[in-house]
Amino acid sequence: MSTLETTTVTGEQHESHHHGPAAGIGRWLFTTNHKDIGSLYLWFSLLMFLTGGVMALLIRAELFQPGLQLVEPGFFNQMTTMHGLIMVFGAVMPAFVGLANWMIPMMIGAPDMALPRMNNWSFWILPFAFAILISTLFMDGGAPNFGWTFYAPLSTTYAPPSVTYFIFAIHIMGISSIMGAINIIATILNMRAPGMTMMKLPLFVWSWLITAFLLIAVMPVLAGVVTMMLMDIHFGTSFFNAAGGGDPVLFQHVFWFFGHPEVYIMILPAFGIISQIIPTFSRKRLFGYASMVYATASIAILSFLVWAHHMFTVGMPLVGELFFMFATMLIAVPTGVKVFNWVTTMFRGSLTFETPMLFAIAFVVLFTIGGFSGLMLAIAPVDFQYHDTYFVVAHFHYVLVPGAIFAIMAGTYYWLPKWTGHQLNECMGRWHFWLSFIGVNITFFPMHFIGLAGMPRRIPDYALQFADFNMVASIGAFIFGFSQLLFVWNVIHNVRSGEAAPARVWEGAEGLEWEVASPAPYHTFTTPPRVE
Amino acid sequence: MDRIDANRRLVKRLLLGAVLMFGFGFALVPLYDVFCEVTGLNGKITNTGPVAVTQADTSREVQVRMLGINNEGMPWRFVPRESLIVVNPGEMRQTAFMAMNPTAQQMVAQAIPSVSPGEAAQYLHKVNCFCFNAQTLAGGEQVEMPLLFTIDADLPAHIRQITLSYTLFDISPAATATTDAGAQQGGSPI
Amino acid sequence: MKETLKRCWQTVLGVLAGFFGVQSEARRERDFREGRALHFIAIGILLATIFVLFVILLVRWALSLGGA
Amino acid sequence: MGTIRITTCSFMLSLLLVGNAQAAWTLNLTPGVTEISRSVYNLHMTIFWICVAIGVVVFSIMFWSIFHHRKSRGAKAHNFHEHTLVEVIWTLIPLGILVAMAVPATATLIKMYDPSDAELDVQITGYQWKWRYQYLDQEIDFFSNLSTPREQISNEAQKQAHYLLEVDRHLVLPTDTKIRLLLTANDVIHSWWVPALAVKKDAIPGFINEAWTRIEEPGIYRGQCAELCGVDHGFMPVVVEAVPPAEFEQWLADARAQQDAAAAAAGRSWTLEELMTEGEQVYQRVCAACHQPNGTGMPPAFPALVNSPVVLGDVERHIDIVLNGVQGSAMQAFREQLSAAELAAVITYERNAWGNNTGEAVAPSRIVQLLQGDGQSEQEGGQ
Repeated sequence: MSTLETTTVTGEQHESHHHGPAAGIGRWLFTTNHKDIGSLYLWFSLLMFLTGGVMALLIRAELFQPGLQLVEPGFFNQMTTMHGLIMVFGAVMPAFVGLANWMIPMMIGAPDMALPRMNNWSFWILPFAFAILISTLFMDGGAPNFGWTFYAPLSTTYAPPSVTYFIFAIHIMGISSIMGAINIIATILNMRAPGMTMMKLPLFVWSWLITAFLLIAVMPVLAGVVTMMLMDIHFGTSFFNAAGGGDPVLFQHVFWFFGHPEVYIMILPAFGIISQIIPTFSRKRLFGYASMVYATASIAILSFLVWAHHMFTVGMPLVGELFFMFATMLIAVPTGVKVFNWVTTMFRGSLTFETPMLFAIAFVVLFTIGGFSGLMLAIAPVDFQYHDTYFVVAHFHYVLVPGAIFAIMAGTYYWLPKWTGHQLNECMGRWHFWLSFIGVNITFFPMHFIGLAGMPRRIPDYALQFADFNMVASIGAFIFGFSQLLFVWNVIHNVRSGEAAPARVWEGAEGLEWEVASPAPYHTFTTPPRVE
Repeated sequence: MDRIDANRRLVKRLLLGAVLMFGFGFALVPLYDVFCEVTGLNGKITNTGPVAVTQADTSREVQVRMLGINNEGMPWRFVPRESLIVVNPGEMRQTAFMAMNPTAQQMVAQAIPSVSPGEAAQYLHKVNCFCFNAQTLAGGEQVEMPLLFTIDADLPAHIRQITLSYTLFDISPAATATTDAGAQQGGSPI
Repeated sequence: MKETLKRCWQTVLGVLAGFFGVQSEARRERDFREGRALHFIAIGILLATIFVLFVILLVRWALSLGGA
Repeated sequence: MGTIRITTCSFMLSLLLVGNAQAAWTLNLTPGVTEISRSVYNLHMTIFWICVAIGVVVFSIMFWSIFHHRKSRGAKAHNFHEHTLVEVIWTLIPLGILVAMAVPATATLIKMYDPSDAELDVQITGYQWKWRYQYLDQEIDFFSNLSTPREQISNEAQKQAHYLLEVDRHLVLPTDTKIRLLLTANDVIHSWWVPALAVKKDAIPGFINEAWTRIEEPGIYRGQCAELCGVDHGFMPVVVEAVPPAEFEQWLADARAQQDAAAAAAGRSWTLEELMTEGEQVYQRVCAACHQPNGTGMPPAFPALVNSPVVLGDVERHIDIVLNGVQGSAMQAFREQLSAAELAAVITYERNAWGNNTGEAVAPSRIVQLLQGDGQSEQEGGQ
């Protein structure tokens, strides 16, 4: 990025850094600067987003019409699996970590992350993890083909040989996430500027603090479950193998014990970003900040109690079904109504609609739709009809694409002028927004219908009554997919040129990050600011 | 510097937390068994071995459906002697499964029991069962494998039908070896 | 002693407010001024356990009504 | 494309306006043909309308603010940012609605979990990639395979109405009878799903699950496997044919007669031509999907049968592979899936078709011997 200006701040320098970044590739390989690492994370995530997106388009192209046209069913399964894994672990999570790296130190008045060297490692092992994962596509027997939820025994006894590489890739991603989380917690707890009490933390920081604790709690469980798989496959244990007294359903329990909090890991930082953006463009403080913080924190604990609602059809006893149905319904409401807080923040504000705000509003509307279908899925007897159909696909894509991904894009547009020192090209931003918004809805809304009509997920070919909506969804996917090239163009263009941005890029923006110059100097807050 | 100490302490604690959670992932395995025992989650039978003789409750009848299932690649003929048994709770009942190895080779099999509804599992006592041990049959050999069970008189009144299934898995040393080799190559020799 | 009890009670109220998802600014300020994070986490886990027991009781009750 | 999108829009609109406007396309869940499926449908519609109502209120307020509180219209930001009472109220109302929802949901769930006093027990076993149905007290046992021709899937032929939702043998069930379904699987986890019955239950290897249904209307109801189970997960449909009880009795008798006839057929002697004719039919139905109609296969996954050392070599090894499959490969064990006569016919066909002119015929009686396990001495002699 074009943060080449040297800092004007005097005083003690952090680590071994001099006034500016090192030159050449070494700057990126050995950097311990939170802004550089943040950029690396964000570029990496963009690359993964495009890779996973190409896979999604391949899936949608195959599903454009009934019949097998482009790919074999076996390869189709590899695509759905890789698309899921790459988007979850390669696009969404690293993007949030990237935003955290860039913004958290600036928001709390810290000179850098608490553990800069670990920060470098936690990023640089990620490309290796994904190189391993993607290389499985070229292996004998193909890439993992058992879905991103990799249920045993399909992923153990019946897995392709590449499953071992998949397990190692998951291990490396897990280590990276845990290191990233530790770093973020240490930064937030130990590096705040004097006067920046916990009470004054911006909501993005709060949501990330809670997310980081969730990561530390569940990524090891994921590591545990893949380790058990590894032992079953290679060392003759029988954790999930019924023949040896194991239980394939146990796999699902352990997986979803990780998986449900993982859902929150992918959405809480999005809540944080939206809670920064909406007040800025409403020129009004966030409504119910205290409630937001409390609700977010309690999600962290309560999200461990509802995992089995992902597996209502495995044949749990009635007591279990009712427990998880009641618990899910009770927990859903207090968190779901946080949407009302955003709406109330906008109410009686003074609204303007720059690109970040457009994405934020779309987030509120479309995430709510995803929340509604989530509520429907919580009702166990009806879930028997929805489970593993396109209704579920529609649900979690509404939560993750116009949810997490839109929030990431909103955040990128919101902070991009701070990173590059250039004002956004609003016109192009709007084009990107409207094409994405229309594309996302054309893609995922019809999936509700085909799911209700009875189309199971993860199938490469379908019955004729699903044909029309699948065609619509595929068209939408291509609109959405190609409009992301606009995003790439917007970002690159903004890095290279644009009107000079002032320190406070947005009129209503508040917080320490808007006190430093745009672009943010390579080192910020080397002398801690004093907050109020 | 104070901050560095604080960081170090925090990192240690968080790493410890991560390691503990890794351990917890594995602890979920025995926890799950306990959980299943309490709730009958997966229909695993945990009550085995001798039981005190109790009075049969002749006022109630429970239908027990017996199923013999072969898992993939298991060529044995495996059928219950009686498909449907009517028992009184508390009554000790003897039945058997017939197994026959139609191949030329000696094979070893393990029968895995499962009960539905899962809730009934904790009321089903198996005093003696062929599933306690692996079964070895020479090529062409046929055996009758005994099963001695009783249903607890405390069985909730709403359970009137129980299904007890045995799935036979091939655990012959030769078979498991070829499975590995075959799975790695992923092709049929035909 | 009385002071500890009172603070404990306030922590419980704070956690309950979190579970419900609504808290006022004034109470939050008091929680953050007087409370300790560890206490909140401990009470949170405790109350989550109570929540689990409560839902289990709810299920039992529903089953007894439902006649199953 | 334009017309499609326009009709789509009008359909979405009509869904919102009329609720259950569904003519040519299915937009909504089926109400189904059982008491349970109707309560599930009602629950679904109730929760759907609750969501719509909440959505309308929230989004109206939001769009009203977006319109009226724009800076460009001169709106000044008010400075309120907290109102605990309002927050409590807007949390309590949805909570109350949801608790009200939980009551009928619980009642339906309890009904679903009561399979007692079933009059008919059917065991359903999931295989990669087909279903096996066993009527436990009627001694009927058969496999149900996808019957959509390969050419339709590869777009070489016009797709028929029930494309991918048709099977060679339906699961025939009587109406107005409580039927218990006992589900398990042979290899990986499958999930047996028929939307019209509102039954979806996982079939798990080594474990037994149960579900039940009482179908009220005769008809054919189609569903699919709902749990990713490998390559052909999308190609293992479920077809239930519900018939009145009297007709069901007749069907049972016919099915039993058919099974007996197959057993008798294995007992008599067959000529090479008979075996070849029967074998070709079986081959095209069962084997051609992988080994191709002309026996060329799709190496490396599906080897060619033309000039194959197995097919041209020792007959006992060939029989063994067809009967017991090849562990760890896509080659399944067909001993339970085909009758003795069919097995003999298809092996004979493979050994004599496409220029594999071994001239050998495999007698069905030989297969019967092997299936019943008294062919050891010969087999050992053959090895």
